[in-house]
Order: sequence, then structure tokens, then C-alpha cells
Amino acid sequence: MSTEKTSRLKVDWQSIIRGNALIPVLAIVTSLIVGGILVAIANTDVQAAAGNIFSAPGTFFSTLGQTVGGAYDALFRGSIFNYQASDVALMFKPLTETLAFATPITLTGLALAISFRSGLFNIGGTGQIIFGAMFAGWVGIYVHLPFWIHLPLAIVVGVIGGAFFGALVGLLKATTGANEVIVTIMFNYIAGLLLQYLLKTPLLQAPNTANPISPAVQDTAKYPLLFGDTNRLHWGFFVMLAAVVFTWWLMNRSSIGFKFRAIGHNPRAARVAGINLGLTYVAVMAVSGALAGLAGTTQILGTEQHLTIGVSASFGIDAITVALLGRSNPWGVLAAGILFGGLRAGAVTMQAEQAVPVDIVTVVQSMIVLFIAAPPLVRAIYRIRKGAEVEAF
Amino acid sequence: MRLELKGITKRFGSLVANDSVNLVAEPGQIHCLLGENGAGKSTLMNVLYGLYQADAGEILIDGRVVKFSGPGDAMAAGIGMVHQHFMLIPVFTVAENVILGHEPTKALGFLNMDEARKRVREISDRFGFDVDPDAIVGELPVGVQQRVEIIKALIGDAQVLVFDEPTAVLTPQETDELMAIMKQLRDAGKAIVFITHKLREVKEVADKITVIRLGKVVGEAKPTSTQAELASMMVGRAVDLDVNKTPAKPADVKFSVKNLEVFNHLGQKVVDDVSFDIHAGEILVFAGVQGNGQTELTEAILGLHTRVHGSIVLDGHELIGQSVKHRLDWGLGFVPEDRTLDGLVADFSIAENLMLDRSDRKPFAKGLLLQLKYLAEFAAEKVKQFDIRTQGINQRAGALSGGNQQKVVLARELSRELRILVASQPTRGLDVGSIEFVHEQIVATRDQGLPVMIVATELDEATQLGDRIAVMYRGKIVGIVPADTERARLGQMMAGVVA
Amino acid sequence: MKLSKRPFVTVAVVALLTLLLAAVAPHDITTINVSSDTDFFHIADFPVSVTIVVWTCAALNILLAAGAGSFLFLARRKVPGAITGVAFFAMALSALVYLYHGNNMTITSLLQGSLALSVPLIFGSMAGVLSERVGVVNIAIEGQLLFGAFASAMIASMTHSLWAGLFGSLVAGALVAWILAVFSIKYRVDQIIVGVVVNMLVVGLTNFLFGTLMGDNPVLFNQPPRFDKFSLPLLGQIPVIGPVLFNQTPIVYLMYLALVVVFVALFKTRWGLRVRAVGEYPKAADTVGINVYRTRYVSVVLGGALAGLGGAFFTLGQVGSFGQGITHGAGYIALAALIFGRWNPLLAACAALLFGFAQNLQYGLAIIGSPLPSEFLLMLPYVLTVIAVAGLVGKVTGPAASGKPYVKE
Amino acid sequence: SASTSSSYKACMVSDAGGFKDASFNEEAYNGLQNAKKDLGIQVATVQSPETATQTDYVTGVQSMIDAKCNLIIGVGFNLATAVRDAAKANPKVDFALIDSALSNDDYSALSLDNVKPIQYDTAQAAFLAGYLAAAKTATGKIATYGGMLLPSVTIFMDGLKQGVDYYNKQNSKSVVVLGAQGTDTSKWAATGDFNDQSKGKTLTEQFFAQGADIVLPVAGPVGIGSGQATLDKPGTEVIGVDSDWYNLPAHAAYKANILTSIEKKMAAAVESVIKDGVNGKFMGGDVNQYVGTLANGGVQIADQHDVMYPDGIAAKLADLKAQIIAGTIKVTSQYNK
Ligand SMILES: Nc1ncnc2c1ncn2[C@@H]1O[C@H](COP(=O)(O)OP(=O)(O)OP(=O)(O)O)[C@@H](O)[C@H]1O
Ligand SMILES: Nc1ncnc2c1ncn2[C@@H]1O[C@H](COP(=O)(O)OP(=O)(O)OP(=O)(O)O)[C@@H](O)[C@H]1O
Ligand SMILES: [Mg+2]
Ligand SMILES: [Mg+2]
Repeated sequence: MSTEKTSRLKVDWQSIIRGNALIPVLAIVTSLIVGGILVAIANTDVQAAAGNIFSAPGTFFSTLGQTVGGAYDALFRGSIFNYQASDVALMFKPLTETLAFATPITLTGLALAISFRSGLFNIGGTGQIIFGAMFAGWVGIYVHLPFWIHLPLAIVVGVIGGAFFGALVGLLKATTGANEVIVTIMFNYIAGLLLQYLLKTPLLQAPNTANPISPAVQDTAKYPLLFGDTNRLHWGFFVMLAAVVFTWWLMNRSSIGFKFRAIGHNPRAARVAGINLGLTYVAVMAVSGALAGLAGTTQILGTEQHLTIGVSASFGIDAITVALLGRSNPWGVLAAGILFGGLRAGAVTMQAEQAVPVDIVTVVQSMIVLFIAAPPLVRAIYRIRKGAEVEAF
Repeated sequence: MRLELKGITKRFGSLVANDSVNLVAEPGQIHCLLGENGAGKSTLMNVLYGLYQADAGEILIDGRVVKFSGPGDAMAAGIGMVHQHFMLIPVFTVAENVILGHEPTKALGFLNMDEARKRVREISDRFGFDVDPDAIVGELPVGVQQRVEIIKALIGDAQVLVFDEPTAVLTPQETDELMAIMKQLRDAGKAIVFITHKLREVKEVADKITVIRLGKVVGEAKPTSTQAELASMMVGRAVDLDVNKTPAKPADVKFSVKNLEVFNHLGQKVVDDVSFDIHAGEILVFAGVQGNGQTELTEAILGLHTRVHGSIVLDGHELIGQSVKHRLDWGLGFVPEDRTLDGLVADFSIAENLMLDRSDRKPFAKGLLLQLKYLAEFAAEKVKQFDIRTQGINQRAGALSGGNQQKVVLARELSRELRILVASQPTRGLDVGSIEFVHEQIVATRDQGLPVMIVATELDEATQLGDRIAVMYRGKIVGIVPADTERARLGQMMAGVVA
Repeated sequence: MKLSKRPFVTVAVVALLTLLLAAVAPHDITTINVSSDTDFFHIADFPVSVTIVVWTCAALNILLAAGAGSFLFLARRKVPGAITGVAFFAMALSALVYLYHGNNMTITSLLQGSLALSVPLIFGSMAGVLSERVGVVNIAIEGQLLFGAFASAMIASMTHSLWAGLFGSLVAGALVAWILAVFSIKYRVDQIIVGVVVNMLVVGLTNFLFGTLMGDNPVLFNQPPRFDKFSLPLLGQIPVIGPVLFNQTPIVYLMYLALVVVFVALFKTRWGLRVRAVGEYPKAADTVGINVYRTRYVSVVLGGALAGLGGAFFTLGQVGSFGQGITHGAGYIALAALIFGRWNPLLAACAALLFGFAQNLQYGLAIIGSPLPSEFLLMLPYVLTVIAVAGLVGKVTGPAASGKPYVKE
Repeated sequence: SASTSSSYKACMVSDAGGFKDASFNEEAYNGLQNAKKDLGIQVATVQSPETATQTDYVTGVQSMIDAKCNLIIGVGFNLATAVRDAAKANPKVDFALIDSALSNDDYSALSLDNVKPIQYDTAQAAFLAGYLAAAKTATGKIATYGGMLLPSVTIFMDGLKQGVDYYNKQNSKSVVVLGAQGTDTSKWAATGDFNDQSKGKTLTEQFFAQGADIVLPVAGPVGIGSGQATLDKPGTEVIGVDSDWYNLPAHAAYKANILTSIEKKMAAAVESVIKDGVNGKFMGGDVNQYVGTLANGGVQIADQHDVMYPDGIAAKLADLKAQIIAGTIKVTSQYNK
């Protein structure tokens, strides 16, 4: 009887090892190890200790351990749980920071995921975030309304802004056949420059300053904070969660999403089945742009509050990896978005406390994606025998 | 050169595509390989050609065991293959396609295209192929593309030639020409393996016949066996090779095309002043060599072309100027010529493909919400009704065999409220069993009192299935004649001789 | 035959625009300067009347439109491409003369700058051509350029040898391409994801090394020498063209060479035929015994090496040091040029030149006093690209198998 | 006070360009490093990501508070809001803000006792550089451009123009400034970013082709492109910004062509505010804001190095400087409208 039990346990363990659950974990661990090497290289103490590695190997290894361990301790405390904090609220604050960063990244990731699944390679997240933020920002700054109208209106206008800019790409593709990759790349530059210009005109620029920055969004148009003034996590987080569910519903349960996927997989068959390609292209890009615009609103009405040139951050590009890492599946995108949010949040603490260069996070981030995307490589590194057939994506 | 396959077994996952298959190809002999769709014929040939590695068994050439780790080895050993799906690069010229892999070069790896052209012409002339080495392959009719494939197979001086369903895409004339070429090659001492579903061809050229079913050799047949014998051996049951239908009872004209002109994207007029009527309860078959405007005619009826003049009236309703969606909703049933490209979304499940054209309509959707439960029931019913051989309604459509893919398309189109059925080459590439089924469905549709329009390149199919036959040549209708018109006369009409 | 009206409509629109320009152009003089200091023949600056030029061009374009119309409607023949070309040229000329009215239009420097701005784009687009022609989408051009720029600066700085630096850039670009190749060919990861991620990786790595290594010791790691320009005998003395094309650094001469070699290799050699076959229909190539994987690796990595050279142009060719994010999106523009140029190295180079010209023209206008805020001028190249892609190019299809991993059973 | 200074922690958050930008951020960073060396204090830094948002600045500053810094220095106007909010929430921590004053959400002036704004009236030094360049140019044309046309950028260009105008008036000459024509700063010349040095070079070459022989690039590392351009065209010169380029390795290749540099002595100001902090003498608030001028030495033009100046110009520049300090010559900028 007991043998039966152990063998069952063994089987479970085997399936965990061979299965796919372990791959992301190992991918992250491997990337952190490589990141650790870079951390060590960059650290002057380690460099000094390395000089004496033969005379004092112990010192070298303890310095190494302290440096790398310290860095990742800081990453953990900066992104998940700060056990050194003085009270419980502060302990959980890093997690809220992570989720705050994850909000726009995930939303943009969803936007791109929808377009990828519909066969359109939208690289225009940056421009669409900017449009969403500009539109929502303008309403948030200049229109005076009570909270319960003002915030929804600003959000809706932002979403419309993003949708408009996205739909424009779809329209160009539908009418002229213009390649959406080129058009979205160019539109990113154009949107950035347009914002830069508007931030110098009275339309957006704050009075009394010569800098390219807008007035603050009024309180009535802000996403309310979730945990009081000291935390930046706001209601946009729940909007994001709702968007995840919406995207899942749209793509898997609605007839619109069905058409989107149909043109993504086989536009010719879709056309024969009576689906209007041009219209669907416009619709895909509009929905995609709308979600990126929503990301823009969580920026401007949530964390940013002032419109500046940098409002879109690197989310437009990060979102490409997030969308693909999440296999364009809404839940996967959410997971990837939180991962990226965590790395971005933790990076600051690593830098502030351990003088770890911020760019290491970029390196770790990209390696995680590469490893997760190539399970056979991870298996090869750890000499895991191949289990269930895994689809490369 | 004598080629022997011994005990070849090939598995795809749990599926055994070939199960200890033995086969011999003798020089100076045409060996026909018969079998249903998915029987494992192509798989066996791919093992022979080094594209797949067998899980068990060996290949012998003139009694010596050989190992092919890739097609390069097979070619070097003197094996040439004409693949079921063309292995041609559409944007390359004929000469470029033919020399690919063993290119004649000048110094520094520069291509010697003169030499390449010369080689193409040599073979082309030897067998009377009439192929221009500088033509772009993608712009050639499929029949000519087929010849390019053959030249490719011959260029390495191959002694064993494998033809995997070469006639599936050919017109009757082209088929006859190909048969002649195969005989010529046999007489030149080559060993030929010929795969086809068309029993008439088997009987015409075969020296030896092997039948496989579900991956196993079920036996050999003599060239003298009747078509019915061969068919039942293939399918494992008796098959009715003739189309069973009662005489048509044509009623009122339900579908009427007047002075239709269609221009393609290059601005060429591909359908030229075409007018015809179809009555309710009648099958009108469009015969003719492929590329004479039939495809474009059906596409224009569906609404895929933008530059169309004239009138298409279905049940009193003008279709010109309407969207595809509108026409489908009005009751146009459409089976496209190329089911993998136009008929199905390969990555969608069978169920999803069954609602492709009605995903936003009741009962498949309520508002925007898809009714997946209903879809599941609907799909299960259609799978049963149309005898779609599948592991389940959620299987990828792309994983189905060709016959079953065609059944999915038919099931989808026939389960709508129809006013007409338009089907382009509905049995192309299908085995006899599937053909029988598809024909039954088409006749049943007619017998419900619908007009039916079929495009067929097989004369047999045209005469058996049609109540009347329209022949197209260079975009025009040469004539519309009764179905019992002589083959010879139809053949003349297809060559443009006005009735 | 029904003829396409597109060329006629295009020419008619161009003619209208030219007429519009003529109507608003002031009575002024534009001084055209075609000489530079290195010229062998010195051609004096010559003033032209804006009015005369714009009205001549307008008249010419109206004639051309009429010509195109008569081809289409009277002769019922296809409108020759030359008509469209000349019409565009005339419009561009009148636009230039108009924009520069009252100023000196220094053609040579305008073109020189355009070329300089295009060089990395051209290298990048060649990398894209080699990669996509063999069936691997190359979003990683940016990373290849950036790493090439970084490695060339660092290696040239440490060895004090320009050629060592150049070689380093070659290896660096190839290395980045190799990562792209391994992940997309061997591990069959989505090629676009690898491209984007590889770019991220290179940005992270170079920023990291720039902040630590180079930043801490710039003298050792980031003070490479810089290539001097030298004029090719005879060729360099041709007016206008000479100083623009043939008074350049060796990297630019390498680019000319690479362009010719890539073009010829791709379309005239056995290797090129196989590369294109693999990019169009890998299975067909496989069935004639071509090693699909090896062909893909080689072509992608070679392309990467070329992009690396393009990166070296930033550092060893232009500014003599590496800076954080120095390529600033050039890889993405190169990608656009490649699509614009329909996966043909020469056409892609033309597209890159057009982009470089738009960018440099924008600088030229800012210098003589722009009528527009700088942001709108800076938009010019991007807007022009969208117009060109939407209006002129339309739907283009790349190599059929591009982006699809090949699975051998 | 050795024991107190070793427990004193001074911290710095950069703007997007990063601490190794051979320009603005690097100059401030050097001040922090000097303070560490000279005073034995602890330091910590956060380099904002290249694509920084307001959120990144806020988290950057917050992480410094979490790291228990005594003094936090924000580099650049982009950090103004982050510093303001952090200062309000943490009255016990001292802040310094470079290149910007504080303001409320409606941009009315704000003064906080624990924030010391450090600003520079760079126009004054740029005026001198403009005068010098106007005197030096052989072609009668000087050029200038920005990376982006931000106020902290255009103030250099504007000062240069005023110096040239003054020269023209004094000597009835007509030296022109290319790239900054008219009063609408938004129409001046810009490369569009602070990264692509190659663009700086190309733009400069066009300026030279239009006849300019001296160029002032206000574009961070992009200015290196201008310096390199002077190497290809004999007789051309470049004017450095932020620090004396002559002494920076990044500009070594063309140091013989550096006419002068418009210096913003941020390193000194940073070190001095840290020193005050260590000694318990930190004074925040608007009244104690520091505006670097010619008078207090916060801005200046670099000493003459390799380039020959026209006769008597050194004396003239000294005279002009005295006049600006005395107020007899008025250089306008946002600091004295
Ligand atoms: N690469 C593959 N992976 C998995 N299964 C495969 C693969 N290739 C073929 N099969 C399966 O193996 C079986 C035999 O296929 P094969 O192509 O040999 O049939 P065939 O006899 O040539 O049929 P047809 O007449 O339709 O061409 C089919 O069930 C098919 O689905
Ligand atoms: N058209 C359909 N008919 C029947 N079942 C379906 C259909 N579409 C999805 N399902 C089933 O619904 C369940 C939920 O699908 P789910 O939301 O997981 O799709 P998904 O995995 O996100 O989609 P995809 O794989 O396309 O990304 C699955 O078990 C799936 O098989
Ligand atoms: Mg699924
Ligand atoms: Mg087959």
C-alpha cells in the first residue's frame, strides 16, 4: 500500500519536473543567475575582492554572495514584500507598486494580444497610449464635472482617442493595403511629436510654466486610490482586471472576437464566409487602440496626473513581449504584465539600496522571455527529459 | 533499377500511418498504389524519398539495403518524385525551379542560367512537354506546373519515379497527356509508382496494383479487375460508382445570370458576357478546362470580385452590388474550389468552422454572445449526419483528411436555409467513398427543389452529375447542352469549337 | 483589358499639387549652390527665379497628366512609369525651390547629409533583406545596429585600430543575429517576439556596459579613432555626385560593395537561389536536398554582420564614440525601408535614401528659418513614409515563408 | 564632524539621460562624487530609465526616502513634482532640485522649507559666448540647435543670440545666428532627441554648408556630433555646454576646436549644498533658492584653451561680464523678465 502511495507521489513529482509548470520558474531562476553575474561584475567591492581571489577566496565569495544576495533581496523587497518595513501596510506596499506598474503594461499587452490574434501586427501601442492619455488628460484637466460623471467621461474619451488612432491604421490597411507594421511604427513617432508640440501650446501646456508639462488632472477625474495617500495603486487596477475578463470574453465568447480570430487565422476563408475584411481590420485596430487608450487613461488619470512627453514610457514595446509571452491569452498577458511590473518596481529599490544599475533589469527581463519562450533550451540546461509535448509558440 | 520496400512502419504519435508495408517497383513497370484518403500512401512515398524516417523496415535498391537521411540521398540514388502538393516555388521561373538543389554554376557560384534553360528544353522536347523555361511558375496553369514537377523529377536522370496523385488537378486532356508520358517513361525502362484515386486511370496504365487501407497492404489486384472490384477493395465495402439520380424535374427559373462581365485585379476580362438560367430542381454543371473563367464566375456570384458588370438574380433578388454577407443571408450556398485556402480555417475546430458564416446570427449567437452549447450540439449532429470521421468536434479542422474537410464545408453550407447551391470542384482529391457521399448530397439538394450549379473538370463527373452542361472557353459560354451529349463533342466544345 | 487608373490619378494629383505650389510661391530668388570645397571643377552658385521654376514645373506636370490621360483613354495603353517618376521629380524640385526661396540651397550638403543619415538604414535594410528572404523576420535590426555600434567603439578604442573595430562590429552584429537565428530556427520561438526581446536585451546590455565600463573609463573603452573621408580618384571629382558619393569613409564604400554583392549574390548565384527558395517554400527546398536550417542560419547571421557594420558607421564613421541608445530607432526605420523596398536590397536602399533625404531636408528647413514648429518638421520623414506606403506602395507581400518556423518531420 | 558626515547620506535621482551623459546629469553626479570623496559621506543614486514617466520619478525619489537619505537631489525640471510631493510628505528630509523651482498644481509659485531650488541663469554666460563667437566668426554666421526645444535648452540659444545682437549693435556688424531665427523658440532647430549623435553631426554639417563656422549644440551627448563635424571642416569651432568640454574625455578628440564652453557649475553647487547639509546649515525655501549667475560664479564661460581669440576680446569679455553683473547690460531670460 505504501509503495503505491510513494509511487504515486513519484509520478506527480515526475510530471511536475517534466511538465511545463517548472519551465517558467527555471527560466526566471536562470535569468536571475545571469543577472547576478552582471551585478557582481558591476560591483566595485566584488571587483576588488576578485583581485585577491587567490589570496583570499573566502572574502571573494562572501562579497559575491552579499552583493548578489543583497541585490535580489532588494528586488524582492521592492516588488513583493518588504519584511523590513515598520508596519504591515508598508510591508505590502511594494506589491501594490508592482500592481500599479502592471496596470498599464497589462492593458497595452491585451491591446496588442487582440491584434496579434487577429493577424495584425500592431506595434503602435506607444502612439495609442499617447492618444488615450492626451484625450483623457484634456477632459480630466479642463472639464469641470462631478466625480461620478467626470472620471467615466475622461476614461471614455481616452478610450475613444486610442480607438481613433488605432482605427486609422486599420482604415489605411483596409483602403490602401498599407503594411500595418510600417504605419504603426511611423504613427508612434508622429504621436510623440504631436504630444510634444501640444505640450507647448495653451491647449495642453500649463500656464505659468515654460516646461512641456500639463496642469494636473482634477481630483474629480482621478482614479481613486485604493489604499490611501501613501500607495499609488488605484481603481485603474480593477479596470485592468475587468479588461482582462472582457478580452477573454470578447475573443473566446463573442461573435466579434470569433470574426477577429477567423481573419487572423485565414483571411481568405473568412472572406468567403461573408466576413468583411476591411471592416474587421478597422474594428480590430479600434478595439486594440481602445485598450491601449485605456492604458493611457490609467497613466494620466491614475499615476501620472500631469501629461508629459514620457507618458507612454516603454509600455508600447514592453507590451509586445508581454502579449507574446502571455501567448496572446488574456490570463497569460496578466501574468506577464505582473511579472514585468514587478521587475520595474523592484529595479528602483535595487538601484537605490544596492547601487545595481537599472539596466540589469532590462537584461533579466529579456532573458526571462527568451527562456520561457524556448522550453527545450531550459530543459537542455537542466537536463530534464522531455515530458508532455509542448507547443513552441 | 529495382526498388523494394520491406516491412515499412511509420507512426505519427499514436497513429500508425504505415504498418509493415511491403512494395516492389520493377523497371519497365507502372505500379499503382490505391487507397482511401488517409490510407498512408503519401506517407509511404515520403519514407521512400527520405522525407520521413521509417520507424521500422528497410529500403533496398537492386537488393542492397540503402539508408536515406534526406531527399538529397534519395535523389542521388536515382529516385524522383512528383509530390501530391506541388513542391514548386511560385515566384521562380521554370528553369530556376527545375535546377534548384543541383544548380549548374559558373565560377564563384554564379548561376549558369543558359545551361539551366538548355536542360529544361532538352527534357521538355524529349517528352513533348512544351514548357517555357523562363515562364514564372505561379502564372502557369496547373497542368503545366505539373509538367514542371515531372521535369524536376526527371532531371537527375531518375530511374524510379513516384507520382503522388498527379492527376487530381489536371483536366481530362492533360490527364491523357500525362498517361502517355508515363507510358513513354515506362517504355524507357523506368520503374514508376503511381498513386491515384481515379480507377479509370488505374485501369489504363497499371501493370500492377497494390491496395492499402488504414496503413496496411490489403492485397494486390490485377489491371483486369473491374472498377467496382477495385473500389470495394479500397474502401472495404461495396461502392456505387455511378451517380444515382432520377431524371430532373425542372420547375421555374430560380437563378438567372445576364451579360455578366468580370475583370480580375490585373484588369483582364476573365468572364465575358455570360448569360444562363438555372431552374429549381436542376443541376447545371460548368465543364471546361480549368482557367477559362469558371472560378471567377463562381467568385463573382459570391461577390468576391469588385469589377463586375451585368446582372445576377437569385429568386427575384438582384445580387450585384450586394455584400458577400448579404448574398449568403439571401440563401446562396457556396463550396469553394480550394477548401484548405478558402473553405476552412485550419486552426479552428470543426465546430467553429461549422458556424464560420453565421457566427453573428441566431441561433449561434444571442446578441454578441456565442451560444457554445448550441454549437456543440449542432456540430455533433452534423458530424453524425455527414459522417465526418474525427476524434471530436473540437479537433482542428486542418488535421482532418481532405474528404472529411470537404464534408465539413458541405455540412456548413447545406445546413443553412438555401435558395441555391454553388459548388466548385466538390470532389477534387477525394477517394471514391467520399465522392459517392458528396454526390449523394448534391443530388439530394437538387431533389429538394433547389437550383444547383457545379463546376467540374472531370468529364465523367460532369455527365453523371449534371442535368445540363455548360461549357466555358476563354471566359465565354460556348454552349449549354444536355447531359447525355457525347464525350467527343464536349471535348471539342472545351477546345472552343462552338456547338 | 481594363487598365488601372491609379498612375493617371497619381500624376493628376501631383500636377494639381504642383500648380497649387506655383500659385502660392512668392516672386523671389533661390540661390542654388552645387559646389563644395573639395570640388575639382568649381561651379558658381546660380540664382534662379522661384516663379519661373515653379510655373515651369507646373506646366510640365499638367502636360504629363494630359499625356498620362491620353495614354489611358485615347491610346488605351498602360501609362509608362517614367511619366509618374518625372512628375514626382518636378514636384519635388518646385517644392524645394519654393521652400528655399530667398536662401542658399546647398544641394551637395543636402545630399551628403541625406546619405549619411541613410547609411545605417541601408545596412540595416540589407540585414533585413538577407534575413527575411530566407524566411526569418528580422525585428532585431535595431539590436544588431546598436551592438555593432557598441562593439566597434569599444574594440577600436582598446586596440586603437579602426579595422579591428570594424571587424568587431561585424562579429557583434552577427552574434545578435545568431541569437535571433537560434531561437527562431532551432527553438521555433515566434520570430517577432525574439526580435523585440533581442532588441531589449541589447539595449539593456549596452546601457549597462556604457554606465559601468565605458562610463568609468572612457579613455580606455570609449575613445575610438574615427575613419577619415577620402575622395576616390576621378569619381570624386564629378560635380555634385562626386563629393556626395565618392568622398566618403571606407564604411560607406563598404556599403556600396555590400549592396552590389548582396544584390548579385541574392539574384545571380546558386546561394541566392537557395536562400530565396528557402524563404518562399522551405519544404520544396528540403525536397531537393537543400539544408533549410543551415541556409537560414548562414543568411541571418551574414545579415547581422552587415547590420553590425551599419552600427559602426555611427561610431567609427560619424562621431567617434558610443552613446547610450545611439541608434535611436534606426533599426525600425530600416525595417520600414525594407518593406517599402519590397525586400529588394536596391529598392530598400532607395527607400532608406528617401527617408534620409526627408530627414535632412527637415534640418535644412530648420536652418533657414522654418515656417513650422520643429515638431512638425521632425514629423516630415514619418508622415512622408506613411503617405508613400499608403499612396504609392499599397499592398506588398514579402517572402511567403517569412515568419514561419520550418518543422522537419 | 567626521562621525556625523560618515553617517550623512546624500542621494541623487537623475533625469532620463543618465549619469554618464557627458553633460547635464554627469556634471551634477560629479558634484555628488566629489562630496563623497571630500566629506566622507554616504551616497546613493537612482538613474531614471530612458523612457521615464512621472511615475518613475516618484518611485525613484520614494526609494531614496526609503533608503533613509538625509538629502535628496533631483536633477532636472522633470523631477519637480516628485520632489515637491515627497518633500511635503517627508518634512524631515532635505531636498535640492536642479533647474526648476517648485510650484503648485496650478503652477503658482510654491516654497517649501526643506527644498532648495538650484537654478542657473545660463543666458548670462551664453551671452558672453555669443559675443565671443560673433567676434570670432570669419563667415558672419553662427549656428545653434537643441536636442528638444525645452526651456532649459532654449535659454542657452537665446542668450547666445542676445550676445550676438549686442556685438552687432556695438560694432555695426550683422552676424547672424542660424537655427534660432525669430522669437518663436518652437521653430528653432532641433534634432528631436538626446541620443542620436549622428544626427547632430549631419545637422552641423548642413550649418557649415550654409556658411556657419561656429556651432552651439544644446543637446547633451548629441553635441559630440557637432564636435566631430568640426574635425572635418577646418576653421570651424564648437561651443560646449554645461561643463568645460575641454576637460572631458568624451570631447577630447576635438578639444582644439572648442571655442569655449558655457558652464553651469552644478558640481560645485551640489557639493556646497551637501556640505551645508552635513554641517546642519541646510537652508531651504524660495528665499534661499540658488540661482547661478555670472555674479556668484554659478555660470561662466570657460577659460581660453587652444583656440586663438581676436585681439582684445578677453578684456572685452571681462568688461561685459562686469556690466552684466552690475546690471548695465540686461540679459533677459525667464529669471529676469
Ligand atoms: N506529419 C503528420 N503528422 C501526423 N499525422 C500525419 C502526418 N502526415 C500524415 N498523417 C496522417 O497519416 C495518415 C496517412 O496520411 P497520408 O498523407 O499518407 O494519406 P494518403 O493515403 O496519402 O491520403 P490522400 O489520398 O488523402 O492523399 C493520415 O491519417 C494522416 O492524417
Ligand atoms: N467553438 C467552441 N465550441 C465548443 N467549445 C469551445 C469552443 N470554443 C471554445 N470552446 C471550449 O471552451 C473552453 C474555454 O476555452 P478557452 O477560453 O480556454 O479558450 P482559449 O484556450 O483561451 O482559446 P485559444 O486557445 O484560442 O487561445 C475550452 O475548453 C474550449 O475547448
Ligand atoms: Mg484553447
Ligand atoms: Mg496523399
